[in-house]
Amino acid sequence: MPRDKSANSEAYLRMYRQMVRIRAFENNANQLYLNAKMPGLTHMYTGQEAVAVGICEALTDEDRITSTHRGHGHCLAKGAELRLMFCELLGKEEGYCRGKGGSMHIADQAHGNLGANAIVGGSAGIATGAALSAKRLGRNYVTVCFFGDGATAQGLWYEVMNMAALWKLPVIYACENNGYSEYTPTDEVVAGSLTARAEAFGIEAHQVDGQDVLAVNKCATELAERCRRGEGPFFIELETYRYHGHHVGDINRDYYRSKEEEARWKADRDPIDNFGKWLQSEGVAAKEELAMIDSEIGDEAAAAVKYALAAPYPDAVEVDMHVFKGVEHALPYMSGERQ
Amino acid sequence: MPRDKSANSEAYLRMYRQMVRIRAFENNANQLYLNAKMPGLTHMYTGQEAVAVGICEALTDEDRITSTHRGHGHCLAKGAELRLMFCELLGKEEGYCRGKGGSMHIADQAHGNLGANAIVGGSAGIATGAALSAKRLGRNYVTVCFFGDGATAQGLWYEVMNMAALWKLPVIYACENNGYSEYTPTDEVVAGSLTARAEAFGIEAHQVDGQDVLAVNKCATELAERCRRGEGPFFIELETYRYHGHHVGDINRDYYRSKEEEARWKADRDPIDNFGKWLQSEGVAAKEELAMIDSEIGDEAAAAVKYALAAPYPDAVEVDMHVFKGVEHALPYMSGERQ
Amino acid sequence: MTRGITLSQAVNEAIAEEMRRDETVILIGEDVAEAGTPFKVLSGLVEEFGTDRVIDTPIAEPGFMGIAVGAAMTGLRPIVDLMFGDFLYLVMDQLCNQAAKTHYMSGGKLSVPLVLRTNLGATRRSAAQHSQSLHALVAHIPGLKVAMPSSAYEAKGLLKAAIRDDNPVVIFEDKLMYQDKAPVPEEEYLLPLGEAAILREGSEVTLIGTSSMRQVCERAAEILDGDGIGAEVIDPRTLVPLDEGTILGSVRKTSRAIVVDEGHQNFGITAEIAARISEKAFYHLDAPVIRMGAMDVPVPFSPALEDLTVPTPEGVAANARALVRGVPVHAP
Amino acid sequence: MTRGITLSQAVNEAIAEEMRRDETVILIGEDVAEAGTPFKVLSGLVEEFGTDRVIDTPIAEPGFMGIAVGAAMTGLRPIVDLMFGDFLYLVMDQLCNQAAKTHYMSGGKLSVPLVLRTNLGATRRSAAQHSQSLHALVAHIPGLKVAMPSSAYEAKGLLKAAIRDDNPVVIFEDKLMYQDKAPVPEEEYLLPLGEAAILREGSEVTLIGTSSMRQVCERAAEILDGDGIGAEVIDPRTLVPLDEGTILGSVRKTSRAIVVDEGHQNFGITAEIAARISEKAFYHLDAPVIRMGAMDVPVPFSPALEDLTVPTPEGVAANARALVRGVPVHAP
Ligand SMILES: Cc1ncc(C[n+]2csc(CCOP(=O)(O)OP(=O)(O)O)c2C)c(N)n1
Ligand SMILES: Cc1ncc(C[n+]2csc(CCOP(=O)(O)OP(=O)(O)O)c2C)c(N)n1
Ligand SMILES: [Mg+2]
Ligand SMILES: [Mg+2]
Repeated sequence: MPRDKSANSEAYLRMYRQMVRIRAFENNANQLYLNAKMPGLTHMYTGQEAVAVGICEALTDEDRITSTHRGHGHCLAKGAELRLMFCELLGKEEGYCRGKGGSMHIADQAHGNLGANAIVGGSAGIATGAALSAKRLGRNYVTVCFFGDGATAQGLWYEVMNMAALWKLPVIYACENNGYSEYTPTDEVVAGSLTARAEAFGIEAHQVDGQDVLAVNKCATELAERCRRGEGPFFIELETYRYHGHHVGDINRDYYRSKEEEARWKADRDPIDNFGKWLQSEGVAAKEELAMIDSEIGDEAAAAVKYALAAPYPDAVEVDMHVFKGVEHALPYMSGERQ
Repeated sequence: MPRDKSANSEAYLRMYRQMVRIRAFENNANQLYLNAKMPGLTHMYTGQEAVAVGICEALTDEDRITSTHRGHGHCLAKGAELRLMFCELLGKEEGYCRGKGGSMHIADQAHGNLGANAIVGGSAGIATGAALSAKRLGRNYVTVCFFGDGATAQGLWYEVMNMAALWKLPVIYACENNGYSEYTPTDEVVAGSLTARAEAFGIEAHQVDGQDVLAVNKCATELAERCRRGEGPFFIELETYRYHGHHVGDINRDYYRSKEEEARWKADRDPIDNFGKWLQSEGVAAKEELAMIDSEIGDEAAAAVKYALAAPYPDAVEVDMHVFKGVEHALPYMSGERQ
Repeated sequence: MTRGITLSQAVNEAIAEEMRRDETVILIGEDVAEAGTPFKVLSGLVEEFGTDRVIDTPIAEPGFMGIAVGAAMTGLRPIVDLMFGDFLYLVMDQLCNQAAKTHYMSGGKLSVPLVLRTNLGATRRSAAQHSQSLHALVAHIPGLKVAMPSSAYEAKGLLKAAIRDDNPVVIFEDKLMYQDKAPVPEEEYLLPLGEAAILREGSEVTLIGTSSMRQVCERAAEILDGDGIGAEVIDPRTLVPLDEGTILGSVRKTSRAIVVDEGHQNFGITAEIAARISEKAFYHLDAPVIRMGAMDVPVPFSPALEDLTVPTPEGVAANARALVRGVPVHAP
Repeated sequence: MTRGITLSQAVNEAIAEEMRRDETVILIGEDVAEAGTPFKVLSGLVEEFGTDRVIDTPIAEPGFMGIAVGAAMTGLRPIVDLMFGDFLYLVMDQLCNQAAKTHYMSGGKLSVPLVLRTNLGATRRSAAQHSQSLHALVAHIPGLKVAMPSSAYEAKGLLKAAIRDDNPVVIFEDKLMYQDKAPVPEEEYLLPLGEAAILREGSEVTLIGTSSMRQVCERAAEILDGDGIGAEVIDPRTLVPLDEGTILGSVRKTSRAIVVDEGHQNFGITAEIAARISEKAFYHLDAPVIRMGAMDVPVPFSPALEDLTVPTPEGVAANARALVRGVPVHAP
């Protein structure tokens, strides 16, 4: 992490902006859902912004990430544009996945996002494989695998940790422990200790306050550097919190967590509020400047929504395109029609 | 483990007998293979006898085990008869699985053996489920899950350890670390520490010399008792060695382990030899008595082989029986013929 | 006496009745207890039966599937809840290498009485990993029974039969039908596995539809009625066992058949049913058997594309019309 | 110039040639390096290409399959070695939810150029968990290509094409054929995925056999020759894509067909091929299409039982004879 405050104002403000951008995206997405303008449902990243931003600001465009069902934040933090993200969310042709992926598979592939994943824990192998490529091809990029506390229950992660450790791969497993998997508190489904699980494979493990974007960024920057020097893999457990329900329709959730708990996190540990206050107290930005950023991004998001709502759906002929690379239309191809 | 030497002579001699019985079974099985009288191939338990016997002598007939591709030893130690085992090995109707299972699925189900398994690590869930039944049904049995060092690479084990720990199930995970998985030394495929992996889930872990039948038996007896008192699950790593190749055809194995290493284990750490010497030095049995046991069991095994060779194969009509419980013949049933 | 209840209620009732009847029946899966699953199908069960019998698991499908297999081998009768049919891939080893083969490999000595409840169905805008209909995979594996309830009535009767069955049974519910109501008797009833239902009689074409495609076939039959074409509608109800007799009897009468299913068409279950008809009713057929499965593409998210991938009543009716009128139909 | 080499050598040559040609090709799996797999198919490759490119893994099929998917998305072209086809169940999620769908779900932006090499085939006395032929499972999943080499010649040509393909391709080798020799050109060649081979011409019945069942069909054709019956033998070579044209062309000529495969018959690939023939060559067929798959039971260990579960040349010939002579055949 950069040391010199004034020289780093720009970096700080970029982090602030990115967090605000994620929140604006999610607020609009939620609204689209409530207005029945979004197909299907979605999982809000609101509350966890410091994790995605703190980590992705430590990465270059060359670096790779894998993301989750709660992936809008990762996607934006890694460099995606609001407009093309809203297009994807609405199933429009201009979306990052041409409308074929939607919320759970959203990814700005050009910025190194290897995909959100609707299989909990399903990307642990993909991230580790990307790290294997880096090592084999002599490329210097790092891969970050984002996943939730609930995903630590999946055996796949243990299998790939073993290989990552044996082969010293440049991969960082970043567990966003937001205290819940769906409607279940983490301690009901996690025995023992998450950091000990990584350490048992000889993987260095860290715990970080996931609401403190600078702490996250510092840890990620150091570990990414060490990965590049061949000291990987690493594990980070980031304590964080999701403000909304598990998904947009998860409204009555008193049976698994209290309104008081939610209120406390929002009041005391909001990553954007707290970072904003710090920026002011350190003299990096005045209150008005931050308000200006907020409103600029608000406008940007509103315009992006408008754009996406008006954008066209993919044409019907696209339905059997992109099944196979190098094959225009899959259906005739699969019946043996020569290409 | 019983304390009083003389009062426990019987138990000691039973352990000795059981180890000798396993070795005799395997020597005969190997010979059947070499004489092309055994269909398929098989994995010899020779060298690891103290593990199966030390553990199974700590169990009652009510207690359950799950076994592996290297499962003859577990099966005999849990109470199976030589004759019906050879019948199974040769695909005969009288075999424990009516010839349908063979070496890799051999099990004396009536003595609590839930099956050998040809999927490495595949029985971790079954063992844990048997423990769940014990708890739910208020039964006092313990389940031991046998598996090799190589099986610790499978994610399933981590998934079920988590649940066993959360639910405090009476299951003992017994890892027979014989130094190799197939043709690969364990340290090339295991990062970190096996005991730490169990401990990370809050599971108490033990390391025992798997060539010392009394040490194994002591540990297993204590942990089984504690399981019955609700203190499970537990993990035991047992250091051991297989004398033969990975399977009967694995003859030229210098490229992965040296003849010297093999010779050293056989000379210094043979579980039967060393226990036999201890029995003599403690005055439990004279050399001649042990030799008598050896030859009795040798005769028993030879007779069992002879019996099995002469036993009939299952009738052709059996081929579609036992596909579904309660359905005599599966083929007409699957096409909708009423039962 | 019947009353209209939803498919979700039917499932809930079936489980509650069987859990009352037999103490060894347990429920196991992710968020099955207090939450009653994301689809709320199991709401209320934990209140009646407690967390000892309604067991929330971590997100570890292979793990809890394996645990269920072991539990079934040792005296429990687990009902495994697999939240989405797409997660079947994760439990295939425990289901197909272990549960399906244990009875056979043990020469009949061990058995695995368990039910795997999961779902199928697209057009929910859930994209490629939450929309698959994967019943063909398990129907192929000897040792598994496979049921496909097509309404609340079947859902309850088949599930109760499955819970009492001594073998592993996989049940696919259509997740889009959970709120659909159908008449269900007040009294207890079971539907035996392996008996197809003739839902509507007709003499010119047989429409065979599984799960929600039964409803598609019924609507197609209504459309065809308007054209003066009499369509017979059959719901196989179970794929394993498959009530071949009822299907063949109908086709031998109508001489024409269309098989409709929401799994991918290629190497899917329409192939098996069509192949059996084509072989065993060969001399009765006046026209080729037409297959209509889901399009052979991963399920796309965009509504503009997703809706193209699933058979519709109009499509079925159009194919039936062509068949009856003797117009050559070569692709669905 | 051709010479006779074993299927095992053919696979080894294909991999060696492609690894020389393209530095991004890597091999990954259990005991693939020094041991060269239990079947010794890969012997010598680690000596030439080193452990950086011939990578031994722990026994973690889901894990190394997932790693291969990620590696394929980022510039490598992994050849995954899955020691037994029975372990497919373990990798289904990474193969079918991830590899098969990535290109589509990303709107064509990401791709997964990998080959999964595995095997099939019973009668090796390896019992139910080491003898399965599970190609039907993956053939059903859009986004995967599936190849079934039937001799050393196909094994080499199809594997080379698969390695160069930009999509996930699953190849099933028959583990009982590794030592079987066939003529293979000295010169480099590739066999395009999606082209069936007509191995023998005949006018009275078409025998379609995949993998080793091609040999069974060829031997059946010889038997039939003795009866004066001319059988045409077709090897589809790949299931996805399936060269429908060649198959239909033959059946339109012979008017009769038998489809033979070593996967379980029920809901297996004989159903798809038979259903397509029955539908698309309907007006040309003189008799029902007969399907002969492996028996629908878990593979038994005992030789006395196992040998009953797989189609034989005599069985194929008997069915063909009945077809040609117009004797009704209702079951294989
Ligand atoms: C393999 C699999 N099992 C279950 C689900 C259903 N599911 C979606 S999100 C989720 C909870 C994930 O919890 P966590 O990993 O902590 O991530 P969070 O939602 O808290 O971000 C579950 C169970 C799934 N998508 N994939
Ligand atoms: C899932 C699976 N992967 C691979 C194999 C092939 N295989 C059989 S035994 C074995 C090695 C097992 O090693 P370990 O667990 O240490 O047991 P050991 O053979 O040493 O007793 C392997 C890789 C298998 N049977 N199942
Ligand atoms: Mg969480
Ligand atoms: Mg070992």
